[in-house]
Amino acid sequence: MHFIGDLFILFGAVFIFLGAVGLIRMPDVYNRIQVGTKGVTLGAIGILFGLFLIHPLWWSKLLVILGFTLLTSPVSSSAISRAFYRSGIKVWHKKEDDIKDSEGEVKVSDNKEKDS
Amino acid sequence: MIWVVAVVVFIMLAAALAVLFLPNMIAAVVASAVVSLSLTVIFAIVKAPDVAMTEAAIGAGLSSLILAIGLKRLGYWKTDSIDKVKAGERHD
Amino acid sequence: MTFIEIIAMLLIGMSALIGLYRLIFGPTNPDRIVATDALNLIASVVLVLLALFFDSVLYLDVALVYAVLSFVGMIALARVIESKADDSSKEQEES
Amino acid sequence: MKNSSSPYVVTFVICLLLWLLLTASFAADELISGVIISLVVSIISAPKMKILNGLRLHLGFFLGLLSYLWYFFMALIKANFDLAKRVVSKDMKLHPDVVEIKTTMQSDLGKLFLANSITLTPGTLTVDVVGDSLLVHWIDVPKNSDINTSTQLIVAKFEKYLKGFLK
Repeated sequence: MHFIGDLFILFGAVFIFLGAVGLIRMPDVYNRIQVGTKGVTLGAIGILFGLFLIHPLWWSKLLVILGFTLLTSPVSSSAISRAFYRSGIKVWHKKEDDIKDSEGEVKVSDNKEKDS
Repeated sequence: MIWVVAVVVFIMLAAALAVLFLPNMIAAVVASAVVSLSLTVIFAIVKAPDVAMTEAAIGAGLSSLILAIGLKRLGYWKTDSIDKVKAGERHD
Repeated sequence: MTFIEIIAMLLIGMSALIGLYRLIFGPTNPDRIVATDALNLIASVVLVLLALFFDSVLYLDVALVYAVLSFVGMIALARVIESKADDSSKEQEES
Repeated sequence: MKNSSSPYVVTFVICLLLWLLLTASFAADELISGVIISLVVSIISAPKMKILNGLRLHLGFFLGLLSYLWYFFMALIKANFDLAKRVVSKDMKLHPDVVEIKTTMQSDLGKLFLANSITLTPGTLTVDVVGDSLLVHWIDVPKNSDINTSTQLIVAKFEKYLKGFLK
């Protein structure tokens, strides 16, 4: 049982690491928020579940931490992104797209872009 | 365990230097939050969970809150660079 | 502290260093705020793992308090950034 | 269940549940002090908890909650594998844009849960909530999409599960 818990902890750590790598590689603030929030949240869930498998008697506090993480992490990232959006930070677009303006409405280009 | 302490101390020192050298006020507040974060982890590593809990409450919650309210009162809340905000001049 | 846990701690430490890189050399200031938001969650995960290493349930309380209060701090910061034109116009009317 | 007394009951139950989970013991003195403290807290704070009016209190509440949680975890794990593929691959296949979608959830609590679910599922991030419409930053917008197709793609499944226990 200890070994399975260790495997879950390793799973969570790998996803935290992937989230951090995405924090480096993504080109835009909003993409970075997405990758960071998702990766780190699933990593935290994996680590908490692995700790539950190792020490089953701690389930109540682990459940409280899990609930708070699931409730607060998307709320805080969404609040931050809303603050950025309202203070006028533009969304990044790829060079060959001709999507110029995005004031809350869908404008998707029709042209055939070069797919690499 | 000594390597964990080394990494956390490195993060703390780098964030503390960043507080000094960052040009924007909001970035400095954020970096000071990282300083108190690593201080919490260090207190937990040296087996003082009560001190770590106090540091978490003061450093992560109260000091960020008070510094943020102070930034709002002073008018330094803009996420752009500080050279737009000259001293004594509010911007619209 | 088994071998797998040491590897997991190493991965988390590396991701914390990557977050530190974003915090210091981030090209714009919103990147720094995002990096701090990720670092807060990573720190509470590290506190949970310390509870495993020391075999004591007390450290979970520290992780819980840290998770809750870092959320409060980030929300306060977001509200301050968001308070834009209406606040400055109000203050100008007052002065 | 009456409308006027239900926020008190819900707040009391949530506070008592949190107390029980944090103390993790059923000793008599701790139980009594927990009941007293959560009574005081619910009497003080229940009139301000307007957000709890969105709960749909009926018999299938826990069944709806559990099925929603199961679907949510599956979506979260799928989102993370999608993210991992995107991060590791060389070109990240990014066509990001902000799209607007409509929701049919009426209460604030329903919108909160819907926004949280959108934030943690593949490639989407809730940016703003204005009335009935949500602004969503989508990491890979498909071509020729308008408001109806994006609504179908993003929120339709979640709303079906959320309607089980929220208004």
